[in-house]
Amino acid sequence: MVGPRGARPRRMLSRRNIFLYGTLIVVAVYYLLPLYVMIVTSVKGMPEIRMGNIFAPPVEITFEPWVKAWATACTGLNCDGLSRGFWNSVRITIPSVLLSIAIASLNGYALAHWRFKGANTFFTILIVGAFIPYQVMLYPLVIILREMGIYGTLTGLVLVHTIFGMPILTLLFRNYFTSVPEELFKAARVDGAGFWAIYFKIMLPMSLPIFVVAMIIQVTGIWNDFLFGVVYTKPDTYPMTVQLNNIVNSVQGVKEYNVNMAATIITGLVPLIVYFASGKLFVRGIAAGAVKG
Amino acid sequence: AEIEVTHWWTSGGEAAAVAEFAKAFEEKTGHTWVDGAIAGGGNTARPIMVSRITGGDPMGATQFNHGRQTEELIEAGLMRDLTELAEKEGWRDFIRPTSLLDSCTVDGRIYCVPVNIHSWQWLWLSNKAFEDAGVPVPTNWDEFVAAAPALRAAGKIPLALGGQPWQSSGLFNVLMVALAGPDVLVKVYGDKDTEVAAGPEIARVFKAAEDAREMTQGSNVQDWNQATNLVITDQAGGQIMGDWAQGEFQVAGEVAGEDYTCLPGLGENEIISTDGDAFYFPVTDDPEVQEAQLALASTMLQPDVQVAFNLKKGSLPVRGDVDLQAANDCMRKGLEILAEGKTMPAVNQLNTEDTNNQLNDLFVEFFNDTSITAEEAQKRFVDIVAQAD
Amino acid sequence: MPAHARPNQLFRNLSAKIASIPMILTALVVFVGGTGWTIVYSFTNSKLLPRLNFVGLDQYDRLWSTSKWIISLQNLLIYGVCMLVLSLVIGFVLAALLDQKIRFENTFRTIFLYPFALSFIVTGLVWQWILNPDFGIQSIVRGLGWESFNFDPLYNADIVIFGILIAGLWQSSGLIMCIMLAGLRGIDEEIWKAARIDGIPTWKTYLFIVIPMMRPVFITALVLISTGIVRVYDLVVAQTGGGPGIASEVPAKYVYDSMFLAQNLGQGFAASTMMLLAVIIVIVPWAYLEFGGRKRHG
Amino acid sequence: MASVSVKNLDLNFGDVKVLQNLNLDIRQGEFLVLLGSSGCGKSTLLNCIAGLLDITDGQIFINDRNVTWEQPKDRGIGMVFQSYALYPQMTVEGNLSFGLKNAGVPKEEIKKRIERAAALLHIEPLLKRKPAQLSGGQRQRVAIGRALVRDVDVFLFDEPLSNLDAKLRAELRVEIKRLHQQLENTTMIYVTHDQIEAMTLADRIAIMRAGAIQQLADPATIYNRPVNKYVAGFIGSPSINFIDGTLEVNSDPVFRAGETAIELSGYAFSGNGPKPGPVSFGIRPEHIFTDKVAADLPFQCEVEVEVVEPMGADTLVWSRLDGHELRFRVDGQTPVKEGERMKIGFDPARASIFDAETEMRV
Amino acid sequence: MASVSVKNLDLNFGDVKVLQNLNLDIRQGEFLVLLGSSGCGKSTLLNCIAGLLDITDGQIFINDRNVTWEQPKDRGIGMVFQSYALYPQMTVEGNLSFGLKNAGVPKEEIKKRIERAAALLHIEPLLKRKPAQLSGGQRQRVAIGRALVRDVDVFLFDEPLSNLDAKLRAELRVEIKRLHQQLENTTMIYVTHDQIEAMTLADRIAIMRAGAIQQLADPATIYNRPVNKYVAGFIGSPSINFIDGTLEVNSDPVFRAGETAIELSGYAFSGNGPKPGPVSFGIRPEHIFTDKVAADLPFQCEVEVEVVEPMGADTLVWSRLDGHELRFRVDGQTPVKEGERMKIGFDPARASIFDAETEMRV
Ligand SMILES: Nc1ncnc2c1ncn2[C@@H]1O[C@H](COP(=O)(O)OP(=O)(O)OP(=O)(O)O)[C@@H](O)[C@H]1O
Ligand SMILES: Nc1ncnc2c1ncn2[C@@H]1O[C@H](COP(=O)(O)OP(=O)(O)OP(=O)(O)O)[C@@H](O)[C@H]1O
Ligand SMILES: [Mg+2]
Ligand SMILES: [Mg+2]
Repeated sequence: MVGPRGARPRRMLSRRNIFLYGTLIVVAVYYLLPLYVMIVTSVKGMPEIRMGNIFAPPVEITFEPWVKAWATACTGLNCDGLSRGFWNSVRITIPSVLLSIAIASLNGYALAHWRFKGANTFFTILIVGAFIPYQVMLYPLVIILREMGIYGTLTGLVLVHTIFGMPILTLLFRNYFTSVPEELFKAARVDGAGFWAIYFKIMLPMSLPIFVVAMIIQVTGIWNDFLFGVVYTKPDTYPMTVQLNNIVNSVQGVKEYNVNMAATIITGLVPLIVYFASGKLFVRGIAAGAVKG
Repeated sequence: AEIEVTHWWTSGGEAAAVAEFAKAFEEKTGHTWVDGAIAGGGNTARPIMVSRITGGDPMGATQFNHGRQTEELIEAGLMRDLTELAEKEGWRDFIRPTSLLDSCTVDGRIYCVPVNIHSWQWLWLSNKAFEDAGVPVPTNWDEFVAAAPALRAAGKIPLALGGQPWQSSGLFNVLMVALAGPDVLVKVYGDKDTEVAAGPEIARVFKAAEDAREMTQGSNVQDWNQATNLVITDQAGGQIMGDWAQGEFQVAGEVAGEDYTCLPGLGENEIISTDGDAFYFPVTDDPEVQEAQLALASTMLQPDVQVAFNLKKGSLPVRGDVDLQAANDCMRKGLEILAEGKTMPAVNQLNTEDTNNQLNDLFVEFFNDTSITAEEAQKRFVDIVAQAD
Repeated sequence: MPAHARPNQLFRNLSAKIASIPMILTALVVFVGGTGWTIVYSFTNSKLLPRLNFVGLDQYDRLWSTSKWIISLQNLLIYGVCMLVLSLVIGFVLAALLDQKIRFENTFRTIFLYPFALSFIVTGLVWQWILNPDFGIQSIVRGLGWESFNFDPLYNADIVIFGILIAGLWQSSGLIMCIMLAGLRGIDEEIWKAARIDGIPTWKTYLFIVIPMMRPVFITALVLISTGIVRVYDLVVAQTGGGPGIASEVPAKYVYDSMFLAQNLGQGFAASTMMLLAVIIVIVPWAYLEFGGRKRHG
Repeated sequence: MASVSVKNLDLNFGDVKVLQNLNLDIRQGEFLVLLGSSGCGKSTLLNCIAGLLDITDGQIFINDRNVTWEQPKDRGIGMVFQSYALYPQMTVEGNLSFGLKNAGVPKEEIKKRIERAAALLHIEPLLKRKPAQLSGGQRQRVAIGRALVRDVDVFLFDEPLSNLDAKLRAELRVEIKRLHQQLENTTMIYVTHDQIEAMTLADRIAIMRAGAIQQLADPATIYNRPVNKYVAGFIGSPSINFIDGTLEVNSDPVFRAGETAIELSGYAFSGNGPKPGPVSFGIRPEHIFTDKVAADLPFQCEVEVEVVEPMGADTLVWSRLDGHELRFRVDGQTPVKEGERMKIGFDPARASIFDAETEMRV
Repeated sequence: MASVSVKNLDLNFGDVKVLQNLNLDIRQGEFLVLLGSSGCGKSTLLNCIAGLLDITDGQIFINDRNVTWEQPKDRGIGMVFQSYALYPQMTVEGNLSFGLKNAGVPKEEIKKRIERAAALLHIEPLLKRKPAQLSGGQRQRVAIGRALVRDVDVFLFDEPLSNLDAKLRAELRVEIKRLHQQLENTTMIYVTHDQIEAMTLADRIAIMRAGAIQQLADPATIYNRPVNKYVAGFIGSPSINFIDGTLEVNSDPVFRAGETAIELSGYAFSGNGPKPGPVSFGIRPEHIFTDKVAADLPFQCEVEVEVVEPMGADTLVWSRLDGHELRFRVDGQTPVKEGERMKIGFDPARASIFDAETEMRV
């Protein structure tokens, strides 16, 4: 018989494909534009920047701004750039991320599988709490921390991050754990596992993706935090973002845009690395956490 | 001991100046200065400092604009009483004008160390800009206004103004002093005299502000020193800014009188307002820090330190008995005016921050929104004055 | 056979309760406590330090007669509505495009998501720069010969809020896209097939079938976006500082300014109480329905 | 000796009363099947016995010990779930040993028990695999093994086979039966809604409906003498034929529906004998015979074939008797055509008659 | 007239060849059932016919029109899915009318068609409800209705009943059968892995395995004369008994397994007649009889009862013949005990014999 046979022919340049990829590429340009500007600017010299076109590729590539941003940019008397705050940031971020995730995941787990009377009320309060601007809580928290005697310590800062990470993370974990089949949980109870054993031996190993998601959200949030880092610590433990703020906001004559951009990229590098390293898991995990509502 | 000092002096001249303090302090006393600079100006830094102090984990010393900002902290007993030291060293004898010390005094006790005098009352002009426009460098406000169209025609912004709210209200206050006189300002802000505020003198100032608003169109910058930079690079004719702007000219290698001109009191009413910075020392129970605090307070007022600091900062020393050989043209002008005793209190000393903030909001809106008439703005101005305490 | 009495309920699932202590404490002490504290002090004339010096509704009177507050609310409304709608639309459209079994999906997804990893300080700075009429997009386009081109959202009081919106969208829509994508992947393949057999055009399938099915996903996205909206502060500060004039003020910034710049805590607390009140009116009934009800699975 | 006994059990979810005043006694070593339509509360009852749900009122005893408020692990039960509920990240061995480790059983003992269970269930070669690498049937066996190693007295099965395909289901059914025979004193409670499973496995069947037990008896009784119309209709596939009509008691009782009259002389009436009134007459398709066999039976008639459903071994014929649908089974080899008229017959003694109003057996 | 015809169809998912050179011709009005184990490619084939998958090679004709490249909606097909795939937020009416509205059918016509479909499926009272408010069976009916209103010539069903419980399944099965009778010229292609469904519904059954059709024939042929061992084992529940042994062809062919010898004089050998060699002898449980009936049959022997599975109407007995498992069915009323010895018999003519190597019928 005659007539069409085999796969329907597809043209690479079909209307659908042009529309599809066209749109995606246009949007991608919008998303990449700032990154391009940042990178290009960070390797230009100041005279070149002053000449005007921020989109023009650098005529002469210099890594001076990067060195300056990392090692020699001054704030006040300290001329050691971002490097000064890097380890502080690491020291703040690691325990904050770990503790906030540990607590939020436990909350989510308890809310999903071990409901007790009133648990939902607390959770609702938490969700409403997610809408409160951080600044409003600044003073009450200062008082709470002062009364607890941990104001100005790393512990205090970790606690603050834990508290403010709690609403969203708890929501995320709760939704994720709710999607874990209830029978699994029942089977473990019959097997004699209690609250903690089920959490550590059953739930934890099953939920790595959502932990990665939580980690990304928290690493990004905490690493980029400026307000708490500066309010609840001291100069010798200031995180990198304080330095970044100082570099960006200390104008000496003309703004040194190249240094600013370099500093910006350097500061964003850590969350970006964490993000790229776990990008795939991120998408998968969010699915599990978010879709169930 | 190590003593943590917080401040928001992070721009070029400022950082150099504060380095003088640190150097002198460390050399003379053997204590260590831990620098706690927070960029972004007082508005970013102040809440952080206050939180630290109220949170019970204070720094050893901290910069504040002296004035009413710290009243409550002092009343709450969070600031260290320096009266003993002051009496021992005889601060009242050499600090000039004495009003500086007064604003550090609450109930007869002294709580801060004034370190410099900054006057708001300056107009900075770019000689080259006027040359390019083909008009002579003006010598007073009216000439400046008259020269504006020529500057425009030459593609320059007549008057540079940054977007930060305090710059707008500062500009207005300077206009008020220049055109209505310091007494009017004291009446309005000090006595909260609404009649004066609603009166014709202030109305004239608002009219002038309208002119100024016209002249500022086109300066798309945010920070004050970016605005100054417009003057330095001759893109703008002038800027009304405190004498801290001088530091920027210096860093840029410009010479007073040659490259730029300064007009105290806008050339209308030569006067120095005694704004300035002061250091406070929060109460601490660490005896080593306590000792270092006194040492620092004392160091800051020593003549050589004052000279070194103020030269870098572009401000005037708080002692009348120091020799400022190295001072440039503009600074000398300031010193002369100061020596003549033509001083007036700073707005900060008269208004609470709340009132200042309301004024900031009013004027930043006024200077950015050409649809607000001088009359409307004055009406709102009167309301703020009426509410102020 | 003996009948046993029901044991004390307090000690059932004790571990779960112990593990929830941080949550309970946070909810009660920080959120309820902090909020209550804030509300109480909003009736005082606290300045730099909180003091119990009651002045009734004075702070509220002043709040509602301040043009900065009114403008803040207007801005929040505009920003909020646009942000909400555009985030959902852009997030969904991008997700739908990525869901077409396209090539390089991973690359595109990464591109759309990376801004999420940058802080607002950075976002604000870069966009401030790109939108600067003197050397950003406007100058480029003019440089190309189109002299009358005008694009200076950050310096035009009428549209400055949209300038902020551009940056806000840039930063957060990627995350929404990811959530939507995950939601789309969760839709039963057979629904798509059924729609194709019924001859329903793709756009109609999305609009009338798929989107209504993704309600939970939209809710999660909604919570994320709206918390971001209510708290928007850093972005405004980094991009415009509230300017030009006070054209881009937002409530969170009003609160911050009142509390820390004006050193008028009472005013700041009154403003935040108003914000909270609005949030509670909208959120609590919804949250109760959404989370307070019976566990929906099993 | 009662192995499991449930006394006056109530269970509410909020306002919804799922179980109401339920009583159940199960002997040691008995195989009890809970049968009922979806949502009738079977899983709920099982969960109550296991201690996975907090009951609202009543008591539960296991081996004469009141366990009403005990933790699941202390009740001496093992449970197998419909969805297997294997721990996905552990190997089969890990799955089997998890409960024992929690209970602090010594290592060697664990090893011994796993070996025994693995041998019993033929899963020795799978011990190192993870659940994802197993087929459905293997998974279910592991799930059973997990309950097995715990050496418990009571096994609870919640639809353990319903996720499997027909063939596998048949195989595992036999295995469970064997298991029960080998573990002599082990009580098993088994939830299903597959009747074949229920009939083949159970010592006794409990038919549940809306949270209450309708009938609790051995499979033959349930099949032959259902206590009410619901049970009769629920049990048997293809399901029982019902003919609505009246019971007349003149000398001998007679069932009459329209033209048709069926003499009930051989029927064993329950309770106080027959009472006249409207009734439903139920006769199972497999008790209706055709042709030669029919000729010997007490009741005979002729019907028209409406639909023919060949099912391999048998063929199901749909017809009508006095307007009521009547299905019956003929041998798969018999040629039957739609439209054809057939002679059928049955023995009313094998029927079940229910009061039209109370729906109880008369 | 061929209603659907598939020619040399290939379908690959990337490197995986799912369908290979598949040919299939379906007459107009025929009811074809695709039967096969999970993953054998049934759904894939259906999707290819529907145009939901782009085929790799080959052609598809519907009503003699080459539709290989046509859009699904233009092929004149309706499809019903396993998961119903109803639009959850629309009412039943909305579900039924959505496709028609899109096709621009006039309002009145839509109304008429919906009424007709609703009447046919008895869903008139449900029209205003949403899918969530329907029971499983009702949902499935709506799904069928959605295909029905489109007035198409070919219906594709992908396991439409497998999510339902046994009773409902039986009911809907009959309804689908009736529907097919009512819509005379409508071709139906029906995927399932439930054998009862296949046997009762099909005009012809296609048994698939690994992307290829093993046998395509009417149900009786498939049941009685499976072409290979796979088909024989796949069809029938309980499944066929296999006894491995050798075929000896001296004068009359004889099957021998250990001690047992079965004479095959009545067996209809396929092709060129019997060839000696190793074979598998398959006999269905329902073709094995006991006691009196057995006495008349060509082959008889005695076995020991190992397991007894009462299944209500019948009882399944497990025993052994020469070491091979042998199941057979007895009447449910017959008392059988484990351990008892029974006499059984069957007619080898009803058996199926397969070559041990090629597994093809001999
Ligand atoms: N957590 C719950 N909250 C409210 N009602 C519930 C809950 N769990 C179950 N139910 C209701 O209790 C009834 C009994 O449910 P159960 O799971 O015991 O049924 P089942 O007999 O096991 O059914 P199936 O055969 O479908 O498994 C159902 O009507 C169900 O809707
Ligand atoms: N998108 C896909 N990509 C790769 N392989 C696939 C895809 N879809 C199906 N397959 C494979 O194709 C084979 C046939 O799948 P299909 O869904 O047709 O099976 P089926 O016969 O319908 O099985 P079931 O009875 O389980 O529905 C399976 O082995 C499956 O793994
Ligand atoms: Mg159940
Ligand atoms: Mg399939």
